[in-house]
Amino acid sequence: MVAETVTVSTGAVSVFLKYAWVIPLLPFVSAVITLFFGKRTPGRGSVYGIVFVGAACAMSFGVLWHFIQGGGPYESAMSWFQVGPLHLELGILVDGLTAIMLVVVCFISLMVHIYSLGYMHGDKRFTWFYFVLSMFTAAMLTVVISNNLIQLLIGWEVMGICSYLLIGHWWEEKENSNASIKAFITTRIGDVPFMFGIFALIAATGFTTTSIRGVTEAIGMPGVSALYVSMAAILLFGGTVGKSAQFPLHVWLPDAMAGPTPVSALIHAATMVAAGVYLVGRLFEIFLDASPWVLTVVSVVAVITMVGAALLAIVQNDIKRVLAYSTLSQLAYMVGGLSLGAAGLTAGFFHLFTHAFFKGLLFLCAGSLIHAVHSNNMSDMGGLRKKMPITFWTMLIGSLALAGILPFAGFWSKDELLVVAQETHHYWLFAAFLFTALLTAFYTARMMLLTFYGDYRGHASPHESPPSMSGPLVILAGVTTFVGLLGAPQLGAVFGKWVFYDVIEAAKFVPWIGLLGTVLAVAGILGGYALYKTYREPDPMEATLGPLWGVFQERYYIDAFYMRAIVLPTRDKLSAGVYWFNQNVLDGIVNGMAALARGVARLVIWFDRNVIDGVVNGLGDLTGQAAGALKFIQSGNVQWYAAGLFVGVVALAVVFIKIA
Amino acid sequence: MTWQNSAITITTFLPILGAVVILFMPKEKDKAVRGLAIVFTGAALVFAVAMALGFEHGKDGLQYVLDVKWIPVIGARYHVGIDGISLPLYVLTFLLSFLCAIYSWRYVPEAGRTKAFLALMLLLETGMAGTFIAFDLILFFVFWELVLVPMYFLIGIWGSTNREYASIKFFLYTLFGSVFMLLGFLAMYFSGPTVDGVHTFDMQVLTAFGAAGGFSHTFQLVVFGAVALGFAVKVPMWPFHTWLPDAHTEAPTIGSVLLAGVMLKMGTYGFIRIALPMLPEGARTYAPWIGLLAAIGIIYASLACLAQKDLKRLIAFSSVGHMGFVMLGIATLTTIGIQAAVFGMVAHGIITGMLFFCVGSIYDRYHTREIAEIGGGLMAELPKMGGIFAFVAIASLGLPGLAGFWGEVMALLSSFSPAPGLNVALFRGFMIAGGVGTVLTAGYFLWMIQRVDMGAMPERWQAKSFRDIIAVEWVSWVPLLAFIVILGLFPAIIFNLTQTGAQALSALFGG
Amino acid sequence: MNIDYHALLPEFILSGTILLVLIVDVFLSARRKWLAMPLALVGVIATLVATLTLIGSTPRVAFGGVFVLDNFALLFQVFFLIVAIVVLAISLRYFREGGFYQGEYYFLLLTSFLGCLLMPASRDLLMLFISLELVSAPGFLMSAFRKNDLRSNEAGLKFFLIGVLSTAVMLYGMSVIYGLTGTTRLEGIAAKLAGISGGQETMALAAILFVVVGFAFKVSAVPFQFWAPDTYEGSPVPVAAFLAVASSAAGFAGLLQLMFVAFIHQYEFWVPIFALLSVATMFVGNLIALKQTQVVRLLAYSGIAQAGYILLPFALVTADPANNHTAFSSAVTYILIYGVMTIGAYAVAVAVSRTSPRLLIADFAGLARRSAFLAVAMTLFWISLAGVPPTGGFWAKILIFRAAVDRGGSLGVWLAVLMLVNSVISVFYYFAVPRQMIFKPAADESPLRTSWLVTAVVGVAALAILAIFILPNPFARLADLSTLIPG
Amino acid sequence: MTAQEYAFLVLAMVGSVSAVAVVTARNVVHAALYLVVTLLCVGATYLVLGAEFVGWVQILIYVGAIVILFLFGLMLTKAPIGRDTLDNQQRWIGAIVGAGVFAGLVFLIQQAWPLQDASKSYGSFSGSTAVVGDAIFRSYILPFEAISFLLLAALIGAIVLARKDDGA
Amino acid sequence: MIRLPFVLFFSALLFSAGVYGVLARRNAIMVLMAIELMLNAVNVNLVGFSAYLKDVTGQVFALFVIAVAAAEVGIGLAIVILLFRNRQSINVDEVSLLKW
Repeated sequence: MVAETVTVSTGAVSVFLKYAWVIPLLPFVSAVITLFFGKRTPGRGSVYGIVFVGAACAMSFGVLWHFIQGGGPYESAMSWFQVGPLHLELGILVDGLTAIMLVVVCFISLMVHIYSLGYMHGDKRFTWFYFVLSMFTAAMLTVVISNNLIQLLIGWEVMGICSYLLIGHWWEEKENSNASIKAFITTRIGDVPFMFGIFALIAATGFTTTSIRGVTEAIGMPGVSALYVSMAAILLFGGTVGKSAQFPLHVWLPDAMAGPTPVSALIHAATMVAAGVYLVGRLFEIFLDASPWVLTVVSVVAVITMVGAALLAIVQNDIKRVLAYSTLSQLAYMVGGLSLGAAGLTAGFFHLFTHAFFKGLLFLCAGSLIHAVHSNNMSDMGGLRKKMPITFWTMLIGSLALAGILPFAGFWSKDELLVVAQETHHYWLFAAFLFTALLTAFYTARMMLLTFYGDYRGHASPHESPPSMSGPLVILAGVTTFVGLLGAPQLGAVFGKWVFYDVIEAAKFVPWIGLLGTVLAVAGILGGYALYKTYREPDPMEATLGPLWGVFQERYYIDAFYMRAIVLPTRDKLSAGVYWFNQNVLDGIVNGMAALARGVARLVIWFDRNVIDGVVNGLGDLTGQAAGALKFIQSGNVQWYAAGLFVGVVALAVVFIKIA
Repeated sequence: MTWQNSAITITTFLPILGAVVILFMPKEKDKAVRGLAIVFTGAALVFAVAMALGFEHGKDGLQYVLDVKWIPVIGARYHVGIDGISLPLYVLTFLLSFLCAIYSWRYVPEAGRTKAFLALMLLLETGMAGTFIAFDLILFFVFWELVLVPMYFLIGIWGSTNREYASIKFFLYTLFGSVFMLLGFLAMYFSGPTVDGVHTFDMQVLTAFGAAGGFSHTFQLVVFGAVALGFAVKVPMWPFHTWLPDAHTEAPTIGSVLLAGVMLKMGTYGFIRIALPMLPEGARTYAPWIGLLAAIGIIYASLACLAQKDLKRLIAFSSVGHMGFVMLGIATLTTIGIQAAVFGMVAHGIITGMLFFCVGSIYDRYHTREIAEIGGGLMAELPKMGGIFAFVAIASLGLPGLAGFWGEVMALLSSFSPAPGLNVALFRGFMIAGGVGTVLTAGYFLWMIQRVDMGAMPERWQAKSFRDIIAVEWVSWVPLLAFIVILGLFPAIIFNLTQTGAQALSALFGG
Repeated sequence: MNIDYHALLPEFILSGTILLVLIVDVFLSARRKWLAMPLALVGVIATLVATLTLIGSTPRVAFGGVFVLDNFALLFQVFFLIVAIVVLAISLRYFREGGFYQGEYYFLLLTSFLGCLLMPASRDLLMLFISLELVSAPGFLMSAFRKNDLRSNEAGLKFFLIGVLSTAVMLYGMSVIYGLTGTTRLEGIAAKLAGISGGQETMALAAILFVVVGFAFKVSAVPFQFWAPDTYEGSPVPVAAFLAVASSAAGFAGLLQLMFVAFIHQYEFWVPIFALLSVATMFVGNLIALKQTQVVRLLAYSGIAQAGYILLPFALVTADPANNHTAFSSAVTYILIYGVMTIGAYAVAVAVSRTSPRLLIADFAGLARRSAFLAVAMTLFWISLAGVPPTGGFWAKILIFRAAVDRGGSLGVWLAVLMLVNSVISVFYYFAVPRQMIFKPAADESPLRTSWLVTAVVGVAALAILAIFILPNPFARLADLSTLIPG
Repeated sequence: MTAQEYAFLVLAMVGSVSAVAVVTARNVVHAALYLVVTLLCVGATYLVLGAEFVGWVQILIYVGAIVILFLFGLMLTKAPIGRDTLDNQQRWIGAIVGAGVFAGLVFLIQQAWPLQDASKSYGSFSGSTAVVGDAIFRSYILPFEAISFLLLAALIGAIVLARKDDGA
Repeated sequence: MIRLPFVLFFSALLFSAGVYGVLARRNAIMVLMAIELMLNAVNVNLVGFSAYLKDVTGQVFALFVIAVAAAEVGIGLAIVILLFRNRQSINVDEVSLLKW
């Protein structure tokens, strides 16, 4: 492989950027080492992950620093191999967006690596867990940093398989392995159109390059029809729908909670699910070049998901599922943000950024709770405020962030989204944002009240988690508290300077929107408080919602529908049918042929016995001589041979002499 | 006789020599016999690798050529050579055979008679290798047929319960196909050019002639049909695949490995080496149909896999699907497609070969292949075995970064826009079918892993306390596992080889 | 007049041997009768040597063209003598243990071979007729040689009656030919028939047909094949081998000369006939063979089918000598190769017949365990008969196939295709026996002991089959040289 | 029409009639005797045609030897009497085929050598013993040798087969 | 002066009679006789032609045919007698142990 290098950069290139390609490599190396030597090292290999990811984290901060100083983007690649005309590269493309993602991924991943020390302590497959964790981090970083689509696709799929492995980490239980398969297949369904989208882009370049820059340029060409671009965009969006669990492929995420909680925090809250959003941002050009209806479709999907999921979050008893549905709707928030067009990019990513931290935090808190009470169900919790103070306070911060209360992270990002929506006149999206904000605040309050207030309803004896776990909680809580300020207009919204689409949008603060958002959030919280200040069986929502309760419990029957209408028929009926066809029709034909050959043989013999001799037998009977008849029921009669001989001659003679 | 012109001959026929030597060994010297098999296959592999190292990349045309009179009466020659397209398959043949020999050090089927078993295996090796380096149609055909007989016996003698039916079916079906193939060859021979007065079977001559449009249109249609049928049965393309599941299910592990690993490639190789270049117009006319069959095959096979209760049969069907991707790539008649096809062949050879090894070893422990009877928990009790099995299965479902990915994705990419003159919409349809196929493939493999690897091992087995992977298995598997990763990360290894050849070929179709 | 004795030396030596065997036999005690075989063997080998001395000195003409020794004749003579050696080899044990009239048997066998020697060199109707009779008559007797076995008697009777009958028909034809042309020399006939026309032509055509009958019987072509299966099954196995190989080859030798020399100008008339004969023969042979349960009978039908293949080149004749040359040599090659593989198969049958005289296919079950060598060799022969590589049979088929396609025209192609179809059909039954031998367990696993003579024969034949596959060229070349038509 | 021709025709008539009788007679011995007549007539026609040597050989060999052989054989096999035992049930087919063959031949002959065409007739030609012998020894010595072997083989073989042996 | 066609007609009749005999007779010996008739027909032809062509070859041929005929009869009878000894009948339509 000749390492010819393409470099595009504006302004000074810091050493961190030059060596940014090391960032994804580090966790990969740690993964390899963990796999082969992990078991034999003290601490069963966790150390490698922490160290290497830590290093990667440091580097990514270095990268971010470059942009904080207002540095420009940087791209470099080396050719990997060539197929026909198509050059494939291994390369990196680093700009503000990338930098942000790098930081998020590395940081959260590091937190989770550390947190898992405690959470996964004594697990049967501890080392394996760390291996996959590192592998996932490497894959995710590849996706983030890659400068071309194929490399991105590879990372994309590897993430998928890692998620599969982690969800099914405790595969002794059938539900877990089921969940893992569900997750993989569902996302894969999204990946297929995504792959085709990539093909479309590559094809647009005449099968010459796969680099993102190359394809965006090619798409920009006048020759390419709007429809083509739109189709490509929609196909690509399929990937997002799958990975970011948007309607209608959202079904896997709640089940994915079967995995260990740190995994849920990292993969199913902070990073992988955000990759779908990141993808849209990365290829935003395509979406903007496409006809408007594409973004409309996107926004519709977003709206459905955000409201639908938020509603489901209200009725969950399993704390992780509450968070899972919340994640769905928050992701939809981001997607919705992007669907607002150029202006929405910054806002959307800001929400991605903040959400990664507070949702990661919330999940880790939930984990710590579960760790303590050995149950996911909030009905087994309650009154933990005293027993687990650290968890309580950190989770409170996370929750306020989620609910969008000043000054915590969530407030700023939500507010920015609302502003953009309002300014770009996407009023119904604006409405959806607001409604979701209300719901969010409500279920967050519900969650907090059910877990920390009232009195303890569980059986285990809960206690505060070990420092390895509480440590990350505190750190994240801290971050959550202040990170929002990066986007605070009053402070110049620096975030917008790092992540923007061609022009830096000055984030504005519109007081009445800010106020409206806060009011709704508070309203939600109060509503929650009103209903849940004292624990009640059954859940008061059940009465409030009436029939809807059942519908929500059944997730709008969507999962059931998929299972009954698609999965089972394909897996059991259709496959059986095909196999039947194979065995009885196709194979039947083959065996039939053989049978036919044998049959013909039998026929010839039958002919010999019954026509040649049989004629005679018949005549023998005619002559009415029983004896004679018997005599003739014999083949091998030499005189028949003789007769045959003459008939043969005469026949030949007549026929051919006539011809001649 | 220099290394340049004798290398192929030596390498290819070394195994036969081994077979002879083994036949003269006394029965009792069982271990010695197995040793010899390893030695000979190993030596052959070394030679093959040496050739691969000496191979000049990017240089079009054949290398290591030897072209001498063989049967002047009919103008057949002993013309052997190797180019970028045959080299990977050639080496693959020797690699797999070598690993099989090693595997046999420990595992020889119940039927016993190690001598005969290994001798036949060596004979098979030569036959398979020969097909990839023959550049004379008759020579090609001879090697092609040479493969039939030993495989017939391998299945028929060392197979499992239903072996007889399977072996006969395999033999007759393939023979049936090759009759048409031979017809096609002879047709080309007779209407092809004459070299100093005599018609010729020389593949290069015929290729040049065919490329220059030497054969009439109708002729091409008819002959391509005949030849393609012959190859299609071998591949096997839907709906000519029904011999495969039976053959695989009944064959001994070694048999399955070589069958899936190399023999199926003979068919696809035939398409690339003979059908397409010699009969371009025929190819262009039939391409959509081939594509269609391939697409059907992909979906059909993966659905059939979902219905399988027998582990080995499941993998056999999965082969049909994977070869469907290969054929799809070929059907696009583009450089990318053809390169994808070759890559797919090699990858499938390694991965599916490995899968059959796994199943063989699992069977060796459980003495059943019924998924339901195995009942899961493999990974719990035999973590290494289970892990490797899962890994290979995942590789087989085309996970990026592993060997299985490139063949599949490139084939689909190429079918996004096939060679000029082919119906784009149609091929995109095939592409979509392929995409659906990948999902289903993932489906049945993960389901298989769930049912075999995961969960808890049933009581009745735990009593048995199986041993996890043993040394012999490690030795014979590690190379394959390594290649699964290496090819995944450095696909250039194959793609660089096939580049020139594929470009030359697709040039015929303006691709 | 001076006679070319060198040319006739082989015949003389063989005749001498024949008489010697006869006389010596009288003086041998019953236990020593078998010594007649080595004696005969020596004689045959001597004859072979004598024949080989003639190589390169051809062609030699004797008796004003009645007897011509050219490469064609020489090739067949050598072939027949080798076959003779083989048949003798496989006969010894069989006849010694079977309680036969050994002396007389060897005497008859050699006499028959004498006829075989004369056949390819006969270039005169009369001579052909005598050679044919000399081949057949002892055959009639030998096939009835298992005197106390009704089947054998029957075999003799059927063979005899049909034989004589067809001879009569042939003779009638010959007489008419003579009447029309006034000569019995083949070239002379050809010359005369070239210019024949009108009613006489019609007569000539009929006559040709009659003559063909005589030989069609000998090579057991449909519809004159009736006798073959019964006779083969009924007669002693070595005799069956002789009939299947030598006697039918002799028939072909005669037929080749008649058709390609004497009646060549009438090809437009007889080509379609042969096409029909060939196709019918293939199909009948192959299809009926599918149902056989007795090996020799199976071999008989396979022999019929093979005859069909050999008849195919006759149907390829055109006005173009080059083409006829190809056809001719393809036929010759096929005959030779067919001889090798068939004789091998019969040798194995002889070996097996010691333990199971009925020679049902079932009797071959588990042979692989009883004698791996025999099983492998037999498999090889069957594969070869089926025309599957890696065996000589493959080339035999390919050459004929090539000739057919070379001829071009719909006829050639159609014949080629039909031949292929038949080859495929034949695979079904050709693999019946290997299947038994290899996959089925034997009734008794007791190892099968064979006489070293048989073993040697089998081994040589097997090697030959493989050798031919690898280097078919010499064979084809031989056939090429020994043609009656200028290439 | 010449005397010769009349003689020939008469002989032919007789010969033909008895020939038919041979294949239709109910009694085996009668059939054999009819055969004698036929053969004699044939021999006689040879003489009329001027083939003396062949004629005499015919009369001697056939009538002298072959027929005796036949009768001998009949005795040995206790020749049965009566149509049912002599003829089989596909007689009628035989009749059809025989008639067909005859018709066909006559037609062909008539085509080839039309009876009306007077040129199709002979001068006298003598196949005297000398001439024939000379012909044989000029060019047919080899078949002559061959036939001697044939006869020898027939003799020996016949003895072997026909003789009653004690289970040898 | 004998016209050739007469000779040929005569032989044709003998021949056909023989054919009928071969097909219609059950008794092996009778069949043999019929065959003899056919052979004689051949000889008549040969002699007739030889006279017509004024060429002796035909007669020589005829002689050989006679000799062969003699041999055939000998062989035939031997087989018949053998058969008769093993099964007390020589009816050719009863010899049929050998079937497909």
